[in-house]
Amino acid sequence: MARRRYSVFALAREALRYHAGWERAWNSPAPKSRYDVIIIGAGGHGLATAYYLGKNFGITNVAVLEKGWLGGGNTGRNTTIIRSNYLQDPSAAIYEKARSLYETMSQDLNMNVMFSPRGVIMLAQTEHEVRGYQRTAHANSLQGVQTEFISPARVKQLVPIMNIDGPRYPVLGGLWQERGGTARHDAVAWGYARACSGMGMDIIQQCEVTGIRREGGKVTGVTTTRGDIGCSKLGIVVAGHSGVMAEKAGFRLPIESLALQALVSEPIKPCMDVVVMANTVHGYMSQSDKGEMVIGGGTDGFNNYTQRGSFHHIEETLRALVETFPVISRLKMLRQWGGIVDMTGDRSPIISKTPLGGCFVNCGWGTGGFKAIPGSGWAMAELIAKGEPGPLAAEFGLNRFAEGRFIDESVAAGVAH
Amino acid sequence: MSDPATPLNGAHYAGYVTIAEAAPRGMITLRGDLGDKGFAKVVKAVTGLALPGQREFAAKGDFAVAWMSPDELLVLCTYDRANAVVADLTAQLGDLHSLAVNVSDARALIEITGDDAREVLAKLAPVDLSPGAFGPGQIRRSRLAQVPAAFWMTDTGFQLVCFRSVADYVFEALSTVAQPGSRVGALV
Amino acid sequence: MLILRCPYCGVSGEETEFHAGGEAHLKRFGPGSSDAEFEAYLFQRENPKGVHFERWRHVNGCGKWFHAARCTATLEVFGTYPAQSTEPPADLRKAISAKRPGWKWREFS
Amino acid sequence: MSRRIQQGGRLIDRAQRESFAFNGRQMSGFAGDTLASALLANDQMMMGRSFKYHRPRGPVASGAEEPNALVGLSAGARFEPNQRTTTTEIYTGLTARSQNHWPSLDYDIGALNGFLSPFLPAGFYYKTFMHPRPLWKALFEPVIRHSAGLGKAPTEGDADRYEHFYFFADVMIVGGGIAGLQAALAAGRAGAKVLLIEQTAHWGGRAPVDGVMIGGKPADEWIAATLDTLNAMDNVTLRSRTMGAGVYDHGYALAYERCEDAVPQARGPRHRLWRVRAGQIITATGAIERPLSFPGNDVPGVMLASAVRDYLVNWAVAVGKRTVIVTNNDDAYRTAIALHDAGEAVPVIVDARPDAKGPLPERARALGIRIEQGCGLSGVKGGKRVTGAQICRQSGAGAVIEEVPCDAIAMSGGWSPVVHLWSHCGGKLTWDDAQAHFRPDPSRPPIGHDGAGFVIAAGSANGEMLAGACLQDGDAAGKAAIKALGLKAKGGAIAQAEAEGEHPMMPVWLMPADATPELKMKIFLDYQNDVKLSDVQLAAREGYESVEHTKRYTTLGMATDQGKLSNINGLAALSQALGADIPDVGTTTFRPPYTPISIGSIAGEARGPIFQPIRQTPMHAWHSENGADFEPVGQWRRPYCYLRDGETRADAVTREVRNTRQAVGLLDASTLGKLVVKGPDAGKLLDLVYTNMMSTLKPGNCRYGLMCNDNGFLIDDGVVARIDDQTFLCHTTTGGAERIHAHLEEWLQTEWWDMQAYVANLTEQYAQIAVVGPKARTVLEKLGGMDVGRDTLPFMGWAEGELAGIPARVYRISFSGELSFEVAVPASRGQEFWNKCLAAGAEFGIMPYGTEALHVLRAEKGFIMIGDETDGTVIPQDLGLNWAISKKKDDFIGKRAQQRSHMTDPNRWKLVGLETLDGTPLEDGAYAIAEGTNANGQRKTQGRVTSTYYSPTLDRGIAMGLVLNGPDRMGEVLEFTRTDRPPQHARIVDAVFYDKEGEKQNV
Repeated sequence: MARRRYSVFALAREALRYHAGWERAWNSPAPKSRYDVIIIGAGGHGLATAYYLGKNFGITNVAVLEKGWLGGGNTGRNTTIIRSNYLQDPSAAIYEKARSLYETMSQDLNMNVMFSPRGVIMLAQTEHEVRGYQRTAHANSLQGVQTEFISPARVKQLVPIMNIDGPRYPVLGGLWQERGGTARHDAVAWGYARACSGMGMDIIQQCEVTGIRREGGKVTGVTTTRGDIGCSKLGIVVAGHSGVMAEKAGFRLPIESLALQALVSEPIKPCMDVVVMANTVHGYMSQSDKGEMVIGGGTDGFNNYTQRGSFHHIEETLRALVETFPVISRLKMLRQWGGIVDMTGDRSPIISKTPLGGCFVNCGWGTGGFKAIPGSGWAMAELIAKGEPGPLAAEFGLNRFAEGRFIDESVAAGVAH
Repeated sequence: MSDPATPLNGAHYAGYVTIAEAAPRGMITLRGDLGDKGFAKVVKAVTGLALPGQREFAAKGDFAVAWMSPDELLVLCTYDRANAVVADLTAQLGDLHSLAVNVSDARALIEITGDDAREVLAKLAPVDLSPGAFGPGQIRRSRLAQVPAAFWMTDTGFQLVCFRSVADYVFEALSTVAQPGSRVGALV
Repeated sequence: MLILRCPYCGVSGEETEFHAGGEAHLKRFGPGSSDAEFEAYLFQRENPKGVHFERWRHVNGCGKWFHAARCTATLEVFGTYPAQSTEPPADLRKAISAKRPGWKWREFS
Repeated sequence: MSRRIQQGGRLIDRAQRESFAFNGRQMSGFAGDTLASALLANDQMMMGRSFKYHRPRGPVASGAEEPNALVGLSAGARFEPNQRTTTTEIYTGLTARSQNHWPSLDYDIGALNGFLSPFLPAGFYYKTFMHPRPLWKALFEPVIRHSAGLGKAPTEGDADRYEHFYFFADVMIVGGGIAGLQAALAAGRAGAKVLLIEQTAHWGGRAPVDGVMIGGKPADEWIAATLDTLNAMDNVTLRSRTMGAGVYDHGYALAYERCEDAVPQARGPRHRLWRVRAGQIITATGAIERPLSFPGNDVPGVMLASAVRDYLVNWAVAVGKRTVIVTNNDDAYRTAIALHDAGEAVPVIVDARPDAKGPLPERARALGIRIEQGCGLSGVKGGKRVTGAQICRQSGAGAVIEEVPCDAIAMSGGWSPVVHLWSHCGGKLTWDDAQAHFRPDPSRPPIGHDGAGFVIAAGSANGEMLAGACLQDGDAAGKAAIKALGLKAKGGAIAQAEAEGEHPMMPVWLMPADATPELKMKIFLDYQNDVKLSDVQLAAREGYESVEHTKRYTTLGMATDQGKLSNINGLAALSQALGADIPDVGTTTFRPPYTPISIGSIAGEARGPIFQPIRQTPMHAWHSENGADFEPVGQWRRPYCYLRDGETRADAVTREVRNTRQAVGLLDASTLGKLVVKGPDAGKLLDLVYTNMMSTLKPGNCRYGLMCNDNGFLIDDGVVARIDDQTFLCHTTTGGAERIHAHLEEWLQTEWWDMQAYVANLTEQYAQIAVVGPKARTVLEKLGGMDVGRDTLPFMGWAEGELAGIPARVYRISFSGELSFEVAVPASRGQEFWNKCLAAGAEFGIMPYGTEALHVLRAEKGFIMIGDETDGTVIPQDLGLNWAISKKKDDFIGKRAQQRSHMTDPNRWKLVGLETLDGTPLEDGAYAIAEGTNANGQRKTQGRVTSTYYSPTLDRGIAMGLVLNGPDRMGEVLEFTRTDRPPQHARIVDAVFYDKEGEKQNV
């Protein structure tokens, strides 16, 4: 069951026989009648949860159910930014855990996910933002997150194409995380899927969960378009559709589903080496290895499951970026798309037990899900394995909303992209 | 009293249409129950104009009255009389629950004139400005580029009101899209 | 880019004239309510994939708040009505039932 | 060689020469040429290099679908990378450079990748470059990045401008071919408001090129006549050079008009982005021919048969001297016949079908053109240009039967309707077996705001491949749109079109059918991204079975043409590899835009000075003329300080603070929100929105109030003045004016709609000027007109009257701790009053101060600032503001929230003053360090700095902060973080640093 390793030597060997010898990256079995653990959702978070269940807790009798194709949700639709320069302790902890796991992910999974620690700058363009990011830098220094507040000159040096004395919002500095960056989003899902398969787990695509079976307040399994499947523990990891799945499980979540948009330009030769986020003007941009400028837009204000956002958000974002990076004005938008993100009451995620015994939920990552994938999976696996949250997940329980104990990142003048 | 300092100091731009600050005008926000007979009477008595219907703009002599919302009118009068008209309205409305305030200085009044005035406005406002869809006697509150604005038609084009603090922005935005060589020619 | 009709000024305007205000017909719980009631009021949301009742304000217009019944799966707008109402008008609910038989939304369905 | 021929060329004007430069070489063409046709006329076949292997590439198409022939246009502030030569109209002075090669187009080092291609299959990079770890960022990634990318990045801002245009139509028709024109006729006649757009500069689409006869006359005549008819209709708007870029929800569509691309020196906008709102949208966007998948199908000179025909008929350019045709359908014979009629050599037509005997093949035979049936190509001779075609049996493994010398190959794999716009907003497709393509499924259209479909496909975009049927279908579409709009369709004849019928095509997804693995590695599916048939098969083998997986794994269809040529062929290859039917494998999603559109056009007019509104107070001009160093506060610009010669910002702030404390200062406070609330229930409303009691406030008096949201957090504060029994004037923060106005309206309209209270925002009606300092009263008294004495106008009182002849309302309130008057005058008199204050105050040393001095002054007094002491997580209780929270009220917004366990937790951090031991200021945002670490290994904290300043008055650093049990720990010394330096020690003290008794503001 173990997968043959990927390496330059394997490539050379296969080149001599027209690459006829490559095996499947992941298996595609029919569902068994029951599993110890079922994870609903084969996106990055779901697959990572399964992976760490196996790797950290030796739980491998696991099925990951996916209604469409693995990695086909937000994992394949985001702008691939990875950073952990968050203000609040619980956020910084889980995002930094994720970031550090990204550092070695290619080697851990034996699949090159192209983690590129090229550095992330969050621009400060008002006095208020300067103070906000200085605060974050102080917090990060105590959280073990390597960040620094840098001068406009340093910003310009890192991003020569940036107009730092824009007439409207001159750049007053930036919060710089040198080990932040990007990764190849699809490869993250594929790598986890391949590794899970390697541990004997079943990844079952085209298998939609239509109901959640319960008995005496405990979960007993799921009904799916490919039949009933039993389980003793269930993890719901279906960003964008968390509310819908929660309803099937008989509880409600403090979540609304909104469309978030992104776009890429046509590919050009390298002109920007770092990731830039400009929150005052709501735009962020990086350049993919392929050469496309990858640009993130804003979320709509209304509930939406169509994966189509409203065009004026694209317009606002590009307006801001043309002002910040005048050279992109004559580039062309190649492709725009949308995804459905779930937003919680405090815009921070939920990794929590639920009113239903044996059922755990991981959702609410809003616009910040991709960067969290390994940390989220790590914490969710611990929650499922032990039945109680570990330190990474402790603060992200559902109970915080009743207690008024919020984890609010917006306070640092930052948006959680 | 000295001439009031207007937001744009009488700015004027001649593109393929003309953008210009209008002469100062008295403007009054009048809130109350538009369904109430007494309210209508007072408006008539003070302005000589009947209560406008939904999204209507009516003018007569020095006065104009515009329908802003189900419980709000914009009353226009000569600039110098605004406070007097407010006092008059307030007095006549008496106990009737209502609010009349002078907002003349809180607003900028801009004129867009020329054959292509419609299409210049249509470059910034998400409104159907074709002759069949919008005409004299109507007022439309909407978005002009990035700020709220309201406009109505005159014999020569449009008058537009926006907040005083963004007068420069609105004037510049209109002038930018009114530059020579920018004619669309699709709203005739 | 939605089109919505403001029931107050009669304008059918594009989305950018309006501001979305989230789920409609929430009952406010104040002092004296239980933690559960209060949490539900502030945070628990229907968030259905289907018929949704929501609040909008005609912010670049007459400034009035109103309610819309909209399908979150197709973005079809079934109708709009004044915000001064504690539940969707009967005729609108009937119209929705004709288009979405068996729709459910809180106690109104 | 390719060249211009003597006769023909329906789109060029031989009378008007245009000269341009390609890679520095001067060339010339005719008005009406595209850059591609002009280059071909100059025998410049090779126009670019491919993305991955840097293979030589020439144009394969003649329009928007072109993947290969991309160039960098113009230079400097007008440079544009990746522009298609096939859609670029030439003009004198145009300069173009080919891309993605070094050192030159002909000799490119990157072409080495080609030789390595066996080692670089799809996704090779996922399988290697993993060790040693640091090398990915240091070496592998930079190498990959530099060999990837296409055109160069622009190096300057954009010299051109752009604009938007809102347009409303009953019917928007995309595509000016005969179907679109006929649809416009039908809709126009019925009186609907019609917008018809065409992406090229010419109307009529393919019909004229295909030699279609309409109503017995050449198509061009019918097109001209139809345009006249449409132009005569007031209700119809025609727009060429305007592309339907995207279809969005509720009938919203983007039309991308290229106004000045052809004449870049003109004054107008370069592009105009139409934001169309249409009741019904008809997509008459035509169809795109598919390449055939045979070895060597990417060599320059291999072209779509329709493109070869276009270049010949439209631009009088013969792509080759000897053109071999390879096809699986009848349409390609039109190209053979057209070439033959133009006197060009067509050595052979290679038809994959066992027998070709439709009317078109028969005509070709009659003309004596050789036809090889049941055959295909197993190879193409030549590197940078076709030199020969190798014929084989289609059914076999590719053994070469014959090699035919030629310099061009025209291929046709059948046609695919352009379904992009139909699909953008959720329209579904259905597979047409006979024509082997996806076409719109009319039963599953995009759904509009009313739940009904709002897009109708017409003509070949709807799978109708013959001219006659296109006209019929266009008419039907126009009438269907009319019906959907509830209008009445009018009659009007539909012209009949004659064109030879076509016999069925034969789907050919692989040529030859049993091609060896070696051959498959020479068959290109996606030309720009160098995706080969073998790559798709590899993806399938490795389990990337979803079409989305294959696309992402191989990058098929992800190039700048977005798979217009490659999608169906790739999909077919995938379904063959999976042994599944094409419709079961499904298509990838079509995303806007149809072809790439300039980012500048999306940004529109909003750049430079009008990028965003800059809100200005009535004294804004004076500030900028008097040294104001502005800071953005929301959309406002406020003077941070007023710089004098040689002063630093810090110097200026110190001077302004000292002067205000010692003499008198002047502050432009106009940005503060001013909301009037009037009505019988005004007091009741304010009691609910403020935490403290406002209904008990006496007319003539002022009271400081706090506002929370229903989640309990502090959102705004300000002074409320009671004007009369029923009227209050509420001051908000600068950022609060609109927000709090909306907040009040929201509660009034949606929760307490039975309350009788009206709110109006008077913020901009007044200029508000604070006269602050020991000499403040003296200055006002000098202005004269009102008694501002301590007894007639006591602290926290207000009065109305005239100052210096200007109507004024004077509030005796202080945010600085000094004797202070805030004077509101009509905005139109603000500058006048400001000037009079300066004049009157001159002898007392009056000077203006900015926001930073304002902050320091308030901090010295321990006053909180929304946005500094609050950040959305702070409740009034944290700030020791319990005195401003009424205990008497059963309810106010936020009261219930503040009873939750975490809000009543005694261990919440509370506001205190902080005094560093060494006197230097604490750093902004510094945290107070506690012992030990938490479960996640993070250092524990026990507080943080919320405001920190150098106090000129006390000549030391002062700060406020939130500290665990702070108020009970007075005198304790805490450690605060410092950037790159050891922690700084500060003592917990009372937050009021100056004039604790508050005597000064009371004088």
